[in-house]
Amino acid sequence: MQLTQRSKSVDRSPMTFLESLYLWNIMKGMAITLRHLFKKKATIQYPEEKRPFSPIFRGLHVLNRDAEGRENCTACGLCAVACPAEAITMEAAERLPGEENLYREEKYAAKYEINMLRCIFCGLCEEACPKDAIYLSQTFAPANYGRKGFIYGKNELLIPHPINEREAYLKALGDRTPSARIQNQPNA
Amino acid sequence: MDFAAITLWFLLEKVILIAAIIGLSFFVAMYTTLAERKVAGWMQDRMGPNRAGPFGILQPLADGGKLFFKEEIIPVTSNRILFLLGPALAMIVALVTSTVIPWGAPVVTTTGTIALQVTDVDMGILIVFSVVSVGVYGIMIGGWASNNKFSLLAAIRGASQMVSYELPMSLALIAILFMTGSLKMSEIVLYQINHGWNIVYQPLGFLLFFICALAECNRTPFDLPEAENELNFGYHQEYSSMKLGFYLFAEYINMFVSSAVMATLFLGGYDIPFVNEAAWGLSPWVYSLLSFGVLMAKVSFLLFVFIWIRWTIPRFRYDQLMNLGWKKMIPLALFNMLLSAAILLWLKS
Amino acid sequence: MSISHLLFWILSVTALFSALMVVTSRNPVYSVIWLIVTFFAISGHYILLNAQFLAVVNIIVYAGAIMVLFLFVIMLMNLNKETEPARHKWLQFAGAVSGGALLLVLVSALKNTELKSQQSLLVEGHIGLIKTLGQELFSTYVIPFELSSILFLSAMVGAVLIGKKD
Amino acid sequence: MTEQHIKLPAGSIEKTTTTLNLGPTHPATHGVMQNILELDGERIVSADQTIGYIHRAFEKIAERRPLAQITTLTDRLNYCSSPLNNMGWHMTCEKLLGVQTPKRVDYLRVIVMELARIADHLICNSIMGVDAGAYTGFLYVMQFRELIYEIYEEICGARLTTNMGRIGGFERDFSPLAFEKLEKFLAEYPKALKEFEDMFQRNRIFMDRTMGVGGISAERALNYGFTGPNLRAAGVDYDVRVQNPYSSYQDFDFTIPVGTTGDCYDRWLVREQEMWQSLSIIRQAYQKVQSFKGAEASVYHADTPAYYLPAKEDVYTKMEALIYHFKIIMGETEIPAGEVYHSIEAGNGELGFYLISDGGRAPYRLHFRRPCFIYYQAYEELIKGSMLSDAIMTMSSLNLIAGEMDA
Amino acid sequence: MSRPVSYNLVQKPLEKDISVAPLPDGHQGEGFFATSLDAVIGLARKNSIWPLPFATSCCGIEFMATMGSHYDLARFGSERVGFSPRQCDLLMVMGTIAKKMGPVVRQVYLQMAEPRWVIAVGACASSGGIFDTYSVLQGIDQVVPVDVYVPGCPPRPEAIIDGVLRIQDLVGKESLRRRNSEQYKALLNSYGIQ
Amino acid sequence: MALTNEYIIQRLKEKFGEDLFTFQESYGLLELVAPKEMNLKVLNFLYDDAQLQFRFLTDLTGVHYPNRTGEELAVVYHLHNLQSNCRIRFKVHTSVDQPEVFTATGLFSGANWMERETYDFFGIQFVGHPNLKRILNVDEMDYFPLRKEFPLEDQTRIDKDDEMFGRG
Repeated sequence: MQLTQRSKSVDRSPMTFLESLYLWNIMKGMAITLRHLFKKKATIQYPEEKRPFSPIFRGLHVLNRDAEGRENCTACGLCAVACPAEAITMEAAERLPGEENLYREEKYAAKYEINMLRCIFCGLCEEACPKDAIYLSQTFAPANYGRKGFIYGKNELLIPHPINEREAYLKALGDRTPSARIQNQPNA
Repeated sequence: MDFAAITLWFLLEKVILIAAIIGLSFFVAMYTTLAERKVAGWMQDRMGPNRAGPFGILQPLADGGKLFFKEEIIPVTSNRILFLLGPALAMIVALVTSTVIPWGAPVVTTTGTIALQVTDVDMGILIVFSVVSVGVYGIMIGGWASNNKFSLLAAIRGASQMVSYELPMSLALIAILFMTGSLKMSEIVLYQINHGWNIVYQPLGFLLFFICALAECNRTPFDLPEAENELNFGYHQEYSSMKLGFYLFAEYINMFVSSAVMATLFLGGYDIPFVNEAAWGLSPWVYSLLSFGVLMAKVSFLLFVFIWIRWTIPRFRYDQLMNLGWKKMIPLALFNMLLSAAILLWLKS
Repeated sequence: MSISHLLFWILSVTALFSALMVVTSRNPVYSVIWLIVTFFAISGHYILLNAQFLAVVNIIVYAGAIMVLFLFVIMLMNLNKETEPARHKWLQFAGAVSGGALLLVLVSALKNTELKSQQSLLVEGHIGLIKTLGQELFSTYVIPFELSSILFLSAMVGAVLIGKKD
Repeated sequence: MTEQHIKLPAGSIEKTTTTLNLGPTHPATHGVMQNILELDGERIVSADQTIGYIHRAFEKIAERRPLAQITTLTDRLNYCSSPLNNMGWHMTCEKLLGVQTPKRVDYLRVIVMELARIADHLICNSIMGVDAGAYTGFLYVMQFRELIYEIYEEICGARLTTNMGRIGGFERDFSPLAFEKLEKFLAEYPKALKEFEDMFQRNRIFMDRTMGVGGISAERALNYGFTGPNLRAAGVDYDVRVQNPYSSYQDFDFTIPVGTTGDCYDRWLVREQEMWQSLSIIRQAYQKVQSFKGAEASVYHADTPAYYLPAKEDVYTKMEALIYHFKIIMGETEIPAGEVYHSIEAGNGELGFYLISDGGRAPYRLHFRRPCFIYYQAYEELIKGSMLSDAIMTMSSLNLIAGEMDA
Repeated sequence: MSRPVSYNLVQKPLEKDISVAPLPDGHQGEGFFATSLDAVIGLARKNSIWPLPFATSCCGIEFMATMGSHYDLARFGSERVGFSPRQCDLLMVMGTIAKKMGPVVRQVYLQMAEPRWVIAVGACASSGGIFDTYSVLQGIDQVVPVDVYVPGCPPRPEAIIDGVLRIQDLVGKESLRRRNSEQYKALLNSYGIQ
Repeated sequence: MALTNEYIIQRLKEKFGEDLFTFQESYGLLELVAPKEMNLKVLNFLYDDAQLQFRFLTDLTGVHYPNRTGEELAVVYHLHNLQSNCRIRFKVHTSVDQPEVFTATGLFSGANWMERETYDFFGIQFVGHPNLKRILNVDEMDYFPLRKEFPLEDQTRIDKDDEMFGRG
């Protein structure tokens, strides 16, 4: 049945005599494999060598702090609503006087848990956040032995304090120049 | 048979030789598994095993160690005795074949001659064939005893395939026998040392023999009894632990032995090509060792070709395999045989 | 007792025992395997008689090809203990009688043969070797040889024809 | 084999058939599906397919999720070509919502979709090689699928389940590195594909294995509802991209490869040719993308504030943007009631989205027309009377994706 | 929308895994031979883990990438993937396991020869992921004991390799007697496996 | 020859009378609703008619409207005339108490599984179907999961907190 003017038959010519002898095309195939025997190998030896991930790679989450090290999250819950896997759980709390150096706004997340085993790393929470608080990072989630090992609480999610934990913060920051993408990443 | 010549020294020599050959077979088989994985890796632009020891050279030991300590499962529905007999037969048959192959030039010393060959019987090559023809039982019995339909299908495929391809194999061989005039392996090698390698005179015969050897060893494109994507490892599907190891090992030993047979029959055996080594005046031991090395080099090359083919081409379908065997290989082998006979007669007259 | 004697007795016992097992095994696959053992034992006898060619051909043809087909058929027919119908008593009886009759005939035929003191009579002979055998076949016995080959050919053609019918 | 597995036809003791259970974990059933084959020797007498081993209730989930979250479901339909499904879903939403996409978005989508098509066909064809027993060709082309994944990663941050794009466009513009990798792909892939073809296409063993195997006539194929490469292999040049162009496919020049007999070899050839066509489409699209100048050259989404999330900087600073942001995330946007059917040419054929909206936060009903599901029912007809090995080749040449089949 | 940091470098401690059974009292002094045999066999086993890819959906496609040239699981001696449960050491469940499929997973697990390990790759196999529905099993640990979970949907090949490395750690440390221990039997019994 | 929606409506009215159908057009796609007893006749006509030739069944599915008493369940066919590239949507409604609709398997082989799926999801009985049993779900299932009254969630899940903001 011809429906359009664009169709073109595929080349299904019968076997030539040479082809019907098996050997010629087998030799051709073997020549290809032999060529590959001496080619440079494509393998990245993972635990030792690491492949640079894209700067927008969607890996483990981080909770952001502002420049003074205060937590950005106000526990508005948009990320939890946006999460298709329903993996985010949080409890909101009011900021008490004297905690202004800890939390940026009057409300904060007393508990913020992501179940990494449920999470599908779709990045919708990152998009949903109106407070510059939750981001995904270039670290992929590591394997673990038990299910509890995947409940990431605030301890694991918050980025290092930019002033008090300067060294860790710089390390987490990574080299963000484009040329650094070519080099290997620090240990995840 | 004359048993009077059997002395203690003779026995000792043969026992050492047999032990050496079995050890060699195991060693080569082990490292062929590694070579297969490495070569496959390289051909596929990847590294292959490289974590177990430097360059992964301990990989076969790791596999063996693991298999040895794995649980043995004998399915309740299977036939226990036959289930055990299958891998044992496969292994024994694979090992026995190597008895008649001359592994190197005989060591000629002043006190006597030590042949690097377990037995040099008149029917040398026929012994190989008789053992090979029995080799199919390992697959058949194992596959049947597993009481699994995939295994049974594989067993039937394997049996008919191996029986079918024995015929062109022997026909291809007969052409060689026309030329050498002897069934003795040692004489075939000597003939080639004097007259040049058989592959030069019998290229078609070598090709046929090689294809049949692929089929007899169940290697791609004839790996229908295993056919992991159809029959899911076929006849050894139900086997675990060392019984599986026996089957896997037997396949590699078969490859090794058939490479050695091909090297002996067609590639001049332990003959060192292009040179007249007799003129070097080497000590007999060194010379024998050298000739053994040459044979091993030829065997390694053939093993590489086995592996190379496996990782290049797809496998046949069952009926196509039979078609190829009966309708193409046998007539070709017959033609080759008759042609060789005619040429030989013409040359002699 | 020389090695030859020892080997002879071992092989004889093996052959007889495995032949008995062929008959008595309930599982037909076992029977086939015992039959193969029998063939090997008989091949051993051939070797003792210095008939290497016969020994090897016995294994190639009987153990390697014919028994494979037997096993093949048995596997496909799925003959098991459970599916095998119980034999009638009188059938067993008839079997025993006919077997006994055959034994009787064999014994009476062999009774008058002169037993040599040496079992391995042909040790020194070379009739079993490939060269002599070939010469005999293609000179003295050339007509029977060719006749039998024609017989085989016609059998093959017949088999193909029967197979084609389906 | 025990007795119960053998059925004896009445009056005959010579013919026995064996029941062989292929799957659900058989190596050739990529994904999970079950075939209960009735075999006579190695010939197939009849087959009975069971599916549903990874039924995940997509259509029920979709009734609870706002439109944006459904993208994550479409990712997991035909996971070999997630972006295709993503784009199809977004286009369905755009049709419902009446959103017009700019040309540059269309062309970027075409690039992504054709890359996905290549990835899909490439898996199918190379897996066919694997099922025929040749593993190596598979690994050669898989390296280029890896490159496609790297491009995806540059575009959206994920490799396989991309969750790519939004209603109206993409979440961000393509990075220069993405284009760089695309160029690399365009430069290197043709060589590898040629090499792959050399290994199989005229190899007699492969031709014998596939020619005349699993064939179907055009008429039967249409009656079974075949679409995509499998229908085209049977000789019908039905291609949604040409029949009902979407995403500006009318701007591209390409041909529709068709076969004649609908057998495995034809399917293989059609997929192979489609990859070449896709490559040419990507080249054209990339040229068109490069030809945009000035402000147009950085357009990556439609201007629909009601449905497209505002930029983050605006959310942090502007009240209006924040309100839109909340509305879209909470699913409070105005969605018209209505019924939409939109279909795209996915890797396996016509992937249709039948969306019924009652104006609520989530679709009232969403039905996926999954091509795999529809054509797998023809499997019995395709393999009847052929051999066991043929059944396996046929299965892999149909490119059955369990995730799509079972939804 | 640029991210504040590139990496989340917090090392979450590995949870004590369920499969390392402590030695019962009185078995402390094993002697040099037994412990070194354990070590040698552990080393052999860990370098020869033959996986059974129980791939049902997306994660199976990433497993292909893991087997492929770029990541090459073969480096760890694991390229002999087998679909015969008898021959494999590691059951890799990849992809959604529907309730219809649950008994099949269990059956495959039962057919495997000891010692056997299970790795749940991806969100669906580990916990059901986004498919919190009537037809999907919420984690395969409801039917078989799982040794290692790999998160991600699907996990990157790096993450799958990371999971295999965790399994290797486990395998290397395992005592030869563990599979006969009371704890292990109790674990199996809790799944109704005798 | 291009088929227009008006022409299709006209042809159908000629054949089946003025008021058998209700017509509607949404997003350019003609939608017709007919009584459920007529579904096969209409499909047959659409298939056989020399002008219409809707010979490709694109899709078949069901919808559940719990609030429409007497016609709770709908069966939706998407038909395609490939030659003139025209699609239509055809619907029949049936009550949930007696969900019986004639099968289209005689006309389209492809309808077989689609009808089984619809049965599996909604419990619509296709009269005359050769093999009407569940296809995606387990045979033991005793309800029809896509009907609106049945829950989506697996009841065993414990690790989520549904208190959260209007989801679920």
